[in-house]
Amino acid sequence: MLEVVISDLKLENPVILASGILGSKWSSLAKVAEFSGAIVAKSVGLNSREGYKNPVVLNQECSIVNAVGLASPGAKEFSKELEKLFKVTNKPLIVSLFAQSSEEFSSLPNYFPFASAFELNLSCPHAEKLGMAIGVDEKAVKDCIKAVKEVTDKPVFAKLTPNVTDITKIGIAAEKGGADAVVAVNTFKAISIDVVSRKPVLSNVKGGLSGKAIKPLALRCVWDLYEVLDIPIIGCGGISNWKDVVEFILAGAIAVQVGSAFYESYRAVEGIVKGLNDYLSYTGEKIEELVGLAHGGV
Amino acid sequence: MLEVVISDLKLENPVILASGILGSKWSSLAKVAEFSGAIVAKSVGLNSREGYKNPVVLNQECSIVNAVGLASPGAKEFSKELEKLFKVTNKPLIVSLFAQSSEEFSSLPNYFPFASAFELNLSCPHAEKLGMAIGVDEKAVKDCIKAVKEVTDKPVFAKLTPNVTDITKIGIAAEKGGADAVVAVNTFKAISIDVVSRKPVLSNVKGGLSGKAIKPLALRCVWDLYEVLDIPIIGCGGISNWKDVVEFILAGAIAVQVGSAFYESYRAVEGIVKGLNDYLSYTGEKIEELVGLAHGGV
Amino acid sequence: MYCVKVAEVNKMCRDVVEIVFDRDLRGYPGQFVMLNVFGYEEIPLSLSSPKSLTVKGVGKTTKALLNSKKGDVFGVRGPFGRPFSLPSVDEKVYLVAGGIGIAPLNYLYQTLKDEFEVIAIHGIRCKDEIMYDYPEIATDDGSAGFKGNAVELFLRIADFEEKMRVYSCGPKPMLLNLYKAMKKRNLLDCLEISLENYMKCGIGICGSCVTECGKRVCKDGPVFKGIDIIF
Amino acid sequence: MYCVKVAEVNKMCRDVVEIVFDRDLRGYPGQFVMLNVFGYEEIPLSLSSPKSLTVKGVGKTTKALLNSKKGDVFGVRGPFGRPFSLPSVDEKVYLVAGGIGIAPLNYLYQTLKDEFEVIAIHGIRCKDEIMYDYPEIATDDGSAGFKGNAVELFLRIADFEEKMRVYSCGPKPMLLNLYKAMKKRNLLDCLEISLENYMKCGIGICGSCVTECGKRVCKDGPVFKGIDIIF
Ligand SMILES: Cc1cc2nc3c(=O)[nH]c(=O)nc-3n(C[C@H](O)[C@H](O)[C@H](O)COP(=O)(O)OP(=O)(O)OC[C@H]3O[C@@H](n4cnc5c(N)ncnc54)[C@H](O)[C@@H]3O)c2cc1C
Ligand SMILES: Cc1cc2nc3c(=O)[nH]c(=O)nc-3n(C[C@H](O)[C@H](O)[C@H](O)COP(=O)(O)OP(=O)(O)OC[C@H]3O[C@@H](n4cnc5c(N)ncnc54)[C@H](O)[C@@H]3O)c2cc1C
Ligand SMILES: Cc1cc2nc3c(=O)[nH]c(=O)nc-3n(C[C@H](O)[C@H](O)[C@H](O)COP(=O)(O)O)c2cc1C
Ligand SMILES: Cc1cc2nc3c(=O)[nH]c(=O)nc-3n(C[C@H](O)[C@H](O)[C@H](O)COP(=O)(O)O)c2cc1C
Ligand code: FES
Ligand code: FES
Repeated sequence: MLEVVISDLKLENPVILASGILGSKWSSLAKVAEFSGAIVAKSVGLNSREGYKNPVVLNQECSIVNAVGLASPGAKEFSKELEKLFKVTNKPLIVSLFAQSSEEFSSLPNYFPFASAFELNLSCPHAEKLGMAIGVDEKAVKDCIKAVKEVTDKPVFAKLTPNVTDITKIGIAAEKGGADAVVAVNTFKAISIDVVSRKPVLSNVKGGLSGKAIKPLALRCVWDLYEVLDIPIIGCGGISNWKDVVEFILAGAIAVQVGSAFYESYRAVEGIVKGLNDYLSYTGEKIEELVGLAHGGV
Repeated sequence: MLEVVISDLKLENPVILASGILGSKWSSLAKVAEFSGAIVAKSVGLNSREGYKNPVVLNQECSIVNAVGLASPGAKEFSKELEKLFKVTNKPLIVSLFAQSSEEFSSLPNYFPFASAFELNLSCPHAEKLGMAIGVDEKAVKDCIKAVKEVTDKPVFAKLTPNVTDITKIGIAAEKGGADAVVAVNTFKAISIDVVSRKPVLSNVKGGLSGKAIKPLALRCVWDLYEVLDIPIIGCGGISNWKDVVEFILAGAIAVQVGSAFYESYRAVEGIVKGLNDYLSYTGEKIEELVGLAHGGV
Repeated sequence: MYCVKVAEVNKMCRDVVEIVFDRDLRGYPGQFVMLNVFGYEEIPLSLSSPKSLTVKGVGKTTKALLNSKKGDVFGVRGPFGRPFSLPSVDEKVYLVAGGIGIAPLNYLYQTLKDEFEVIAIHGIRCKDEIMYDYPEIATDDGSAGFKGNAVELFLRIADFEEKMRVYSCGPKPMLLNLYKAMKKRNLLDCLEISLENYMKCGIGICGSCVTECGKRVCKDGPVFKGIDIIF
Repeated sequence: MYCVKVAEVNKMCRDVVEIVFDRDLRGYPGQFVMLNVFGYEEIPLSLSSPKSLTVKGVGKTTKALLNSKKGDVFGVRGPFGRPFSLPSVDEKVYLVAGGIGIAPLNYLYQTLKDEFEVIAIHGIRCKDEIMYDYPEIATDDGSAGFKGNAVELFLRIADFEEKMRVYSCGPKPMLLNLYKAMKKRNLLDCLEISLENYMKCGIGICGSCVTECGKRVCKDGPVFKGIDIIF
């Protein structure tokens, strides 16, 4: 009932842990894997990156602004960490990659032979030359995906940024590059200023907005992408309960990723999956039957 | 202490009523004018427009999605309504205009001889061929402002959409077109889906997101514009208390507009102005001294 | 917006139904909801009890509602707006309803009837329009109860004194008459009126329901005190 | 984030200060705040009373805090995390602190001392590090109180029984010794330990504070029950 298939990945339920959320340690990934359909590890690049200094996260009413800065131990080290996870979970492990160029991207998959799929982070809004810098450029998006597709047989997902005039153009570029699915979306460019110190709160000045506040915005991205793409869409942004998931599915997503909701509880995913299960038991439907339904006959 | 000057408009305080909020009737505008520094009327075009049918507004936790659809009686009729207002208030009245082309824009100012300034709505996200359709195109933005500047001596403001890859490019286009200030920002493209009827909630399917949820996003737009523009910036988006105003001023705005906060209370502006007044009395500063302060020495 | 399910539909008269939901909408007498009738429009309707709406078919959406049945699902925003205030213990209460204006007053009646002396008056055109059985009826054609309108009946039976409370809802001309009658007797602060106006947002931002004196019916009303309105 | 102002700074010993704010931070004993020291970093610090933090200068930010003075303003997020649970009325309470681990335990002590029999132990290197005057002191060099560490002193004076409650915070090796001692006596469920770990978000999403057994110190802790941890 809750099973979904994305490319050749079989998920027992459509709720996936989003990248960067509790995703740097095998122990927390293992814990979240228990209930989620799949997990995405924290984005990793070729070399180690320090990330920004604290404060890197600001929680506000309904939203979170973060600029962690793609802190990462680098592909080699991180591969060791994730290998520990691989031994203890049977859930699909999606490895999220960041890089400055298509060449760098194509050097990464080899480090992660145990990955079930790769997600290209073309969308981090707060790391110079990385993420969004690529994700706003149709050609770069296409090239990066192509480059990764050439070096791996695993499914490759493109995680898109919403900070563009027309996300469908980027989605189409990803599809043309050979992406097996798009993930929509990463965070929205944001800033927060402290009125007492009169300075930006985050050490990096600007960050990305996530959490409930962005749900109607992320949902709009999924809606628009569904109207133009043939490849599956994985929704992400502000999901905190099963109804949110159903909204995303009706808008056209086949699965969803959950991030900021872990602020409320470690069992965020568990609760969502249970709610979905109850809902579909009640309606007697399979999740796949709901995909994109809201587009029909409006 | 609270006085600000934008182009040649003198405002007794920097808190302005945003367009479309209670802005279609002289009586409500008059009421809000009592405490605000200036008021912006609901956007008006040459001809009457029905707007979309209900539901056109959805209130959610922290945000509002709307697709009123630029409902308007047309320039001639609306001018009569606003003239009544002109007789009872001494606050600057800013007339917001929408149009499909620079020619149509230039035909509008003549209808409103009593206007203190014009605001061009280049940013409504939910009306086809209007608003955003123009506001995402640098050349169109420049042309429309130029056209209006040629037919009026009053200050002309450009209200920008945040739904672009790089808002600074649009801001610069507006400045080059001769805009006396930019208003940043209008609403963010959004959608909401009802899981029971499995349809989009709003009759127009898509709408624009406003309210608290968008504050960190709007603030980021103001921040970025301040780094590239010489003309003044009027901040808008999610402002609901005096601290929010100070955040926008520190980010680079000289004044702000308030919209969705009226959901809470008619006296939204009154409360904000009082708070600002207390704050500045306490620090002993003028509002103008705070503009852009957060950019320094980060 | 959330969804509610219809538990029961009661036909009150030819073109009026009472739609009872399977759960409490958590509103007070005088408050209204924005009811989203999927496929039609979203319209404002007053609560006629904690879990019901009473609707008269006047146009596309309301006529569609006349055919609603058990199990139907509607979208709801609200309840919104300012409710009726409660009378003081020693006040005598009058409800003056015109036509479908009985809807919010019925909820108020059910709330007050056990603790207050309540005189309810319902003005309608003819006896076919009788909806509830407790009010004193006034018909234009005299086919039931008093011959005349609701305000005329009210003037005949009311004891005008400072310890009275008059609540009203109905067509504008009726409200205007009542308003004048109370004003003449210097009793405007004993009067509360529920107004209607074309609505879009229902939450006080769009301006479509604003009155000539700049008040928002959806947010500052729909219930206004007599002293606060200028007709 | 909100801002708090320093009302008072008390020097506790050479490299430890107690920073008292002009208002209550509304947290429970065991909870921590993310303190943003403008110009430096944002760091986790336990509440050492409803309105104070007690900080030891160990690095850039904490050393800057040693120089804080009345009127200084800091940014605060929180309080966050799971607090100590309260003992039952008939339980005998032991606090075992090592070094700056006294911070959260001081708040707990102030909360419990009037209603419970509380034995507080503070292990430090030498008498120059004495911070508060109520605990039994254990010094490595014997320059004050008991010669030995906090756990040794605790083992000496504690009555091990099921109706005991042991709260602890301090360096990892000390916690480990205590844990083992309690485990040996089958009393792990009488033990609560406050852990520390490198933190970024403080709200349970970034994963930097996660322990080997997958628990988030910021959200699932910092206080853990003895039975819930695997050392
Ligand atoms: C606060 C409030 C409480 C109300 N309570 C009730 C009630 O309890 N029972 C009841 O039967 N009716 C009530 N109404 C009136 C009801 O909202 C209208 O009858 C309904 O909106 C008409 O919709 P329609 O599509 O059926 O008619 P339409 O075909 O749209 O128009 C028919 C008539 O209704 C008027 N109308 C249309 N849309 C609106 C609107 N959004 N708001 C107000 N009037 C409108 C039109 O001007 C026209 O005169 C209330 C109205 C308000 C403002
Ligand atoms: C839940 C919790 C409660 C704490 N309560 C207190 C307290 O009440 N009083 C007190 O003095 N200290 C407390 N600490 C420790 C305090 O946070 C660190 O001493 C401080 O972060 C060091 O910052 P620095 O810039 O001075 O040092 P740095 O120069 O950054 O480093 C000095 C040392 O501190 C460690 N450290 C650095 N950053 C952190 C961090 N974000 N979290 C944890 N350790 C870090 C480093 O690993 C290094 O060993 C607590 C820590 C946690 C996790
Ligand atoms: C603290 C934090 C760290 C994140 N790190 C990453 C990352 O490394 N890679 C990535 O693709 N997205 C990252 N994201 C974005 C999330 O994966 C997700 O796209 C976003 O938060 C929106 O979903 P949400 O509203 O459910 O949190 C991060 C988000 C947060 C809050
Ligand atoms: C119901 C509604 C109607 C609006 N109508 C207009 C309009 O006619 N013209 C315009 O430029 N902006 C319009 N806006 C946008 C607001 O002016 C403002 O830019 C936006 O709501 C963000 O500010 P806020 O978060 O304070 O509401 C409208 C917003 C709402 C909620
Ligand atoms: S209906 Fe929008 S202000 Fe009342
Ligand atoms: S500090 Fe981020 S999860 Fe604990």
